Amino acid sequence: MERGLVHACAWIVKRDLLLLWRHRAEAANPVLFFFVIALIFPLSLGPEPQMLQSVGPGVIWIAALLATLLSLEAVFRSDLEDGSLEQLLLSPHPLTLLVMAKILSHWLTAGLPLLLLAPILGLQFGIAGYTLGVLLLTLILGTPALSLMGAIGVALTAGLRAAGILATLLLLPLYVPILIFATGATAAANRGLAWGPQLYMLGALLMLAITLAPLAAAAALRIRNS
Amino acid sequence: MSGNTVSEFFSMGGSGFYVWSAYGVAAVVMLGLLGSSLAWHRRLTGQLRNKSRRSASAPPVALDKTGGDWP
Amino acid sequence: MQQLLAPKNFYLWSGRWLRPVAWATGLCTLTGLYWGLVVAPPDYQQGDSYRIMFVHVPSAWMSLFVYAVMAGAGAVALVWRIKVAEVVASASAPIGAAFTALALMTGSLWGKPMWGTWWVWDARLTSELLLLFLYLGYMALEQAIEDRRTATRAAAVLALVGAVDLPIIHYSVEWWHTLHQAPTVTRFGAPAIHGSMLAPLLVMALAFFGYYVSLLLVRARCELLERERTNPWVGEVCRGIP
Amino acid sequence: MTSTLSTIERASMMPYAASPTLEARDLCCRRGDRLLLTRLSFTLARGEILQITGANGVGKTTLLRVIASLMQPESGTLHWRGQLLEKVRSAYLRDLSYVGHADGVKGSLSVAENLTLASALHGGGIPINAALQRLGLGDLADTLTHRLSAGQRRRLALARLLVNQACLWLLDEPFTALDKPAIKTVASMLEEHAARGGLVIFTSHHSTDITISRALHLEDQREWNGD
Repeated sequence: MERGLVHACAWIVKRDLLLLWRHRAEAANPVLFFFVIALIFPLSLGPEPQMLQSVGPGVIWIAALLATLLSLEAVFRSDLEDGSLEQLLLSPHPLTLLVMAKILSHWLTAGLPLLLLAPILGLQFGIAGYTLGVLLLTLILGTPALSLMGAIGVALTAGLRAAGILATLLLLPLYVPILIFATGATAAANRGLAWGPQLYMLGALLMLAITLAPLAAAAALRIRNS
Repeated sequence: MSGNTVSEFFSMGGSGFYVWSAYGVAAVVMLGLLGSSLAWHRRLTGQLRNKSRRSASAPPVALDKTGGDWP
Repeated sequence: MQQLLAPKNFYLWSGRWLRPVAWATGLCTLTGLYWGLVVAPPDYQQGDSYRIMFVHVPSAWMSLFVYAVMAGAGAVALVWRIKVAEVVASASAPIGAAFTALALMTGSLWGKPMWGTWWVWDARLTSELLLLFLYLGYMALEQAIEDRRTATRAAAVLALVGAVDLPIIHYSVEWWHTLHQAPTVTRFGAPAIHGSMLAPLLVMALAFFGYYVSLLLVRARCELLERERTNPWVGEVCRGIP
Repeated sequence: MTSTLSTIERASMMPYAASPTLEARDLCCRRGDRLLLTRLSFTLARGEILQITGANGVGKTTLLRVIASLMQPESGTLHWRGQLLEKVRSAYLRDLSYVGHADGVKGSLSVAENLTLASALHGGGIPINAALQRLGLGDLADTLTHRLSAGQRRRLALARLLVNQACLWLLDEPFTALDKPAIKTVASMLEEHAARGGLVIFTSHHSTDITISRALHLEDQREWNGD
């Protein structure tokens, strides 16, 4: 009996979550990495609350970006090594949507935890209340975009030597707009200015990423696997 | 002629250093890339010139062990 | 046009056209240089330091143009699997990177006399820097994959994603620049172009374009030889035309 | 939603829809800058088993990956049910089941979970437990796959063939790491599939006691690659 596409995607997400559950210890890595990056900045830049408050949003965003990249690289590499990526390529269901399911499962395992723990970091940097709310809004819109764009870079470099560094180099220019509008919105909120337009732009970038990124990542996987 | 003497031309109104280093950098980068590309081409043609004629145009490979010929 | 796409025909055709294009470029460069450095009057505001513009602006234009050619050729290579398009895309990358690096270096050399610092987080310079990273990413990806065809096709995907993202990058950097506007108004870019300065600029731009085309033909022929090395025509051509 | 199988096809589990034939015309495959195959043509019809033999590195796996549409041939075309492969790609993928060198199973998932995922990606065949029983993995359903031996993992990969409705089976060295009884089960599985009108292409070094209908021996090209 033909199982629908939704069933296949649901199972991909279920499988990835199951795999993560079986390796619970490893699941914490992106989050720990997130904290370590955020911790280094106050230690190196000094504890003045005024400065930390202005630097805070940028630091949290950089930490989120690097944590996403770190965990994303593993997503395709393990599938490539044990051959399940081939099965994904040869499934009759459209590869783009299967890749989107994989990206969703990555966001659930890496992006969502960062989102939930960002408030704690916010306190460390003296970001609270209104600004923290805006920061969370930017993270809600931004972290999926990070996962989506990251999937292209990781699909292109899966299995290559120093794939992580190469993927980061490829993704730097693609991540700049997301970073600029996200930190811009938070900085504006911090100074009581209007932060709406930046958030609209971030939303637009997310929509663009949702439509184009899985397509590009699927093409990249097909090419790299041939 | 903008600068009447040659030395005035090279001084470029005091910012000669920047103007000439800009043009120098441009020359170095562009001529360097051109030179390396031409060298690459020369090396390749030299390397491939003595390639022997026998190469990939081999006959079809399919041999049917069970005797039947391919349709 | 159809059989021009056959590797061997493209190799021979480009061989014939290489010298005339190179000579035209040389001529164009000499006239541009003479016109820009000697004939054009000094600028009332910047004096003679503005002459860096005749190198900076064309290389900035070419850095974007070459990226467009690279992305376009990459798209053709991806969709129709035409080997010549692959070769044009992967031959263009280093040239584009050179133009971008050149634009950045000459830009900072021009910035020093004007603002006293080597680097200014100006919107145009910043997006040029990000363009350089796009080029470096393209070339790094292409070097990392062994099989030449897969490497070029994978890099073509990156070039297309980069092409879609480039206007976004530029817009976000522009917006970011105006947000963090330094107090002094730093209006970067060519001074109000006076006729006597525009003409040499266009000639130099044409010269840079000619340089790109001739260098592209040279590098494309090399890439073609590398990729078709097992085909018989390569041996004959190398013997035929030394 | 993707176009699900028409009810007629689903109802008539066996035999498969009309005339599933695979045809290759003047296939040329390349790996790196070595041309592996030149002008290879063959036709495989319903109920036929094709064995591809040849020394290591001669291009058996590359040919299989080209047939599975994972790789593009240098030149030449593949036709499925008389139509060019590119045009009927999603239908071809529904009719195809590929077991490559890598088993394509997740070590930290249980045997049953792996197979359930496989049937979610490409289902329509017999239920999971029946497939496991057939391959003698019935009592291992809940053990984690990384605890299995290489032979058992290989059988799990081959069980994938049964959980979907593919009529064209492409197997890359299916018998590696299998013991005598396992080879026998797999061999009978292939013959049953052919008897039902399916097609099988598999690569193998050693001769097996399967009654193959076609054989294709690949010669080493031994061509000069110039450097």
